Amino acid sequence: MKKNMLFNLFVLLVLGFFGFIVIISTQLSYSTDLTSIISTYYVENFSFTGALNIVVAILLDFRAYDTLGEILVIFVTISGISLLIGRKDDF
Amino acid sequence: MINGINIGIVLFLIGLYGIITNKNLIKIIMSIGICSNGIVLFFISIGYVKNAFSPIIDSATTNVVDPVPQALMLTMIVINLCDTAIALAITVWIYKKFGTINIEEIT
Amino acid sequence: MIEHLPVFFLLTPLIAAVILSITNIFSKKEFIQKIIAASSLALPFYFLYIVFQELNTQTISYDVGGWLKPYGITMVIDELSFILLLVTAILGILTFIYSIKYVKKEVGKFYFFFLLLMSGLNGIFLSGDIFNLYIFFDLTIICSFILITFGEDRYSYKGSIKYLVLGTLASLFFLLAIGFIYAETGLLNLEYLQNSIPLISMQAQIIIFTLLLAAIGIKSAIIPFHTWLVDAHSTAPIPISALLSGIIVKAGVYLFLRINSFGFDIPNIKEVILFLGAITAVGGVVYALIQWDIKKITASHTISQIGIVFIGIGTFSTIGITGGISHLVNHAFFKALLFLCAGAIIYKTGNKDIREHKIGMSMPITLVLYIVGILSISGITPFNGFISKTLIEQSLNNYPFINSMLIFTSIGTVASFSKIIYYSFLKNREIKFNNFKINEAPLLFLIPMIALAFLCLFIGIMPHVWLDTFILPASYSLSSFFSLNVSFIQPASIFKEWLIVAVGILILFLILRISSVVDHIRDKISKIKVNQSILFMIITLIIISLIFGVLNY
Amino acid sequence: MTSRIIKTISRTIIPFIFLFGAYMILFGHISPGGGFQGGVIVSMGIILAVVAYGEDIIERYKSEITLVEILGVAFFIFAGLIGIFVGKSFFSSFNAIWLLNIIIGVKVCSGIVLFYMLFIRWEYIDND
Repeated sequence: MKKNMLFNLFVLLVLGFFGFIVIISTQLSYSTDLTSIISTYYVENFSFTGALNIVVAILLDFRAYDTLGEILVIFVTISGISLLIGRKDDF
Repeated sequence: MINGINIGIVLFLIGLYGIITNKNLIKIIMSIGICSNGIVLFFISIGYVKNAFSPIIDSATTNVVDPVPQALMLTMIVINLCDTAIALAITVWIYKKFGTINIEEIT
Repeated sequence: MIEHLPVFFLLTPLIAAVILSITNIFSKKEFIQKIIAASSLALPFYFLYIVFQELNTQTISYDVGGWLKPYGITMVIDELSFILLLVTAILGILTFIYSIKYVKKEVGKFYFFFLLLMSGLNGIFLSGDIFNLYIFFDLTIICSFILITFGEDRYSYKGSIKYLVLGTLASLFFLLAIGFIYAETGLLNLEYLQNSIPLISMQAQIIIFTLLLAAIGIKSAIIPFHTWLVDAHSTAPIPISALLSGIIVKAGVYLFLRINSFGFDIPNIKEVILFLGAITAVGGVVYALIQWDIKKITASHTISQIGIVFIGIGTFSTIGITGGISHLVNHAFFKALLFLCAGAIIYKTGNKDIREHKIGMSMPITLVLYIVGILSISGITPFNGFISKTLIEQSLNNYPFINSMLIFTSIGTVASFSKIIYYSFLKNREIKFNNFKINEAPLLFLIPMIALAFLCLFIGIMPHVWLDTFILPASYSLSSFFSLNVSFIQPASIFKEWLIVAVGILILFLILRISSVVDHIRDKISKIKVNQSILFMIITLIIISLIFGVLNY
Repeated sequence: MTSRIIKTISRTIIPFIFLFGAYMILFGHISPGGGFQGGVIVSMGIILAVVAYGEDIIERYKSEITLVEILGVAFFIFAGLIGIFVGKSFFSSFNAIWLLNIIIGVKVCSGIVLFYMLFIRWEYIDND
């Protein structure tokens, strides 16, 4: 039990140091205006897609190829689970 | 210093702590879920713009938060759901085959 | 229609998979499913032929949805993607032919996941957008999780769940890196990132590179991140083992080559990559030397060969990158050959332990093909492994330590494969030499094996044809142009190779003498758990970022 | 598992859940929402019905739901190919985000219902 506690404490220290390095060296904070090139373009040109919700416009028009991949992932997962559940226990 | 971005990173590390210290497979899968929630918070905070509106435009305003991370995260949430589902399905088989879900006793 | 070619690379296996899943509901005729799958795997060769003619003039780039380059998602086929697409197509059709005879149960479902795996791999190599890469990586690994569970025994579930935990973690690290990249540059397009990554601050570059290294390390099994590989690759069904070792591990290296061309301007980056590569090369061999399971030995060598690839790429010189890419391709061929031969042996003997095989001379064709694979992986002169090893050794002129590590890796490779040859084929007391019966593997197993052995020999005999058409354009697209004049066949190097073989066989006898120590080491190594390895990974990441000097600015 | 309270409440609440989900799918392009969110909400309604009334009410439609799920993928690929047929590029914009939203909504809804059905059937088999 004692050894386990020491291990957990060590893990905590290591992860804390890792987080410290990541946070200290990037120092991101909330932006005050839209700086990204691509999102500025999307905000200016979303009306070509016929949608008012820009997130949906990005999902289904500007980056619809990503959505295709996502749908494939759902497709694979459902087939995989139905395979795993229907599988006979034969070995 | 305390903003959504850093809280997201910390949440990711808390999930990582859970993955390392837990031995139960279900708990490890839950910790992966915590990790992914941390990343969602991280991404959404990256796109946050102070004093801006949600990216649904019905008037002439262009003062909106960054919509790209939100769209990416909608995709990522579904993918992570699928990962979790596969993990649970395989865990059931692990339990059937080995009689345990303790990751140290699976030999 | 020609300008839409990149889309059809993705869609051909995909549409076949959708048709397969519909036919799975209505009928169970395996014949139709095999024809659909085979035709969709053969069609990409035609597309590759057209792409090859187009690539002479320009890089093919396709804007999905008609949105221009930094805004929409771009599909890109340059020389590097082309070579990996070619390897994917070749290995896909060959392992498919093998799996016709091999896979007995749940055939329709197996082909369904196989085709979606091919589609995901094509998606990775086509993608020109970093978030899109994440999605197709995830599609690929989810297909592999399921395909691994088609394996022979219950340990395939164990391998699958290990791969699942670590692979998901790799995806999450990759996402974190994407988040930092987006926060710093506001871009997702790979080509535009090349110009804007060097502009951001040094500390952020180091953090991004370290997080990406974690993702790449897990995906391509660099040593502190490797713990999933042996379990997953050795318990999968044989065609999937060949694909996993041949291509899916290479997807991580592909990602490394892509982010390498971003031009990270980090001090000590070359030394860190070279050191990781050397550790990986030696560690994989040590791991292989203590095993008795034929698939585990073959899978451990994937780790060591990936280390050699990283040594080649880590020199960041044209000759090294050429050697790395060419070793990537050669490794895909000979490792697939070795796995398929191991599959034929297991199919005939029904056992994975090399001490129980007792084949003798009853499988002569398999023996010859296996020896071709072993000579290729050891880098003996007329086979393909020596081409890339020669290139990598020449790029290491300034690093004698890494070079000696490479020689040690070669010795260990020879030793561990001589062990397989000695135990499975030669050491055979029960059957007398003159009354053996020929009991060869089925023809559908032999066709892909012969094709792969032919490829190994062809690349080895005519290296300049292969290098000039496929490999060199790929490496020129990654680094500055630099003429390559290497004479491959030298008497001194041939002598060195055979010396290595002799030393390797000597070392093998030494190891067999101290087999109790070896058993002890194997017990120690098998006690390492997934969670401890993840902790070790994080410590490695911290050390790497400190070596890069993350706190110095 | 099924009790009278759950049955009564779910009978009242399920139509509203369906309505809300359908609103999210159909008006996703001009208001908060979208195909994924709406699909998940509709599937929650179906899962609530399964919880309240037992899985027999949905079990016999399993192959139909699987077919709907596969056809969702096929239609989405086809929607991408329309761009090629009309001479533009793959997934090129044709001002019909509502159509894609409906496809994705149906697909995600059937997918999540299938997740739930498959897992609950597993438990059912084990208990025998």
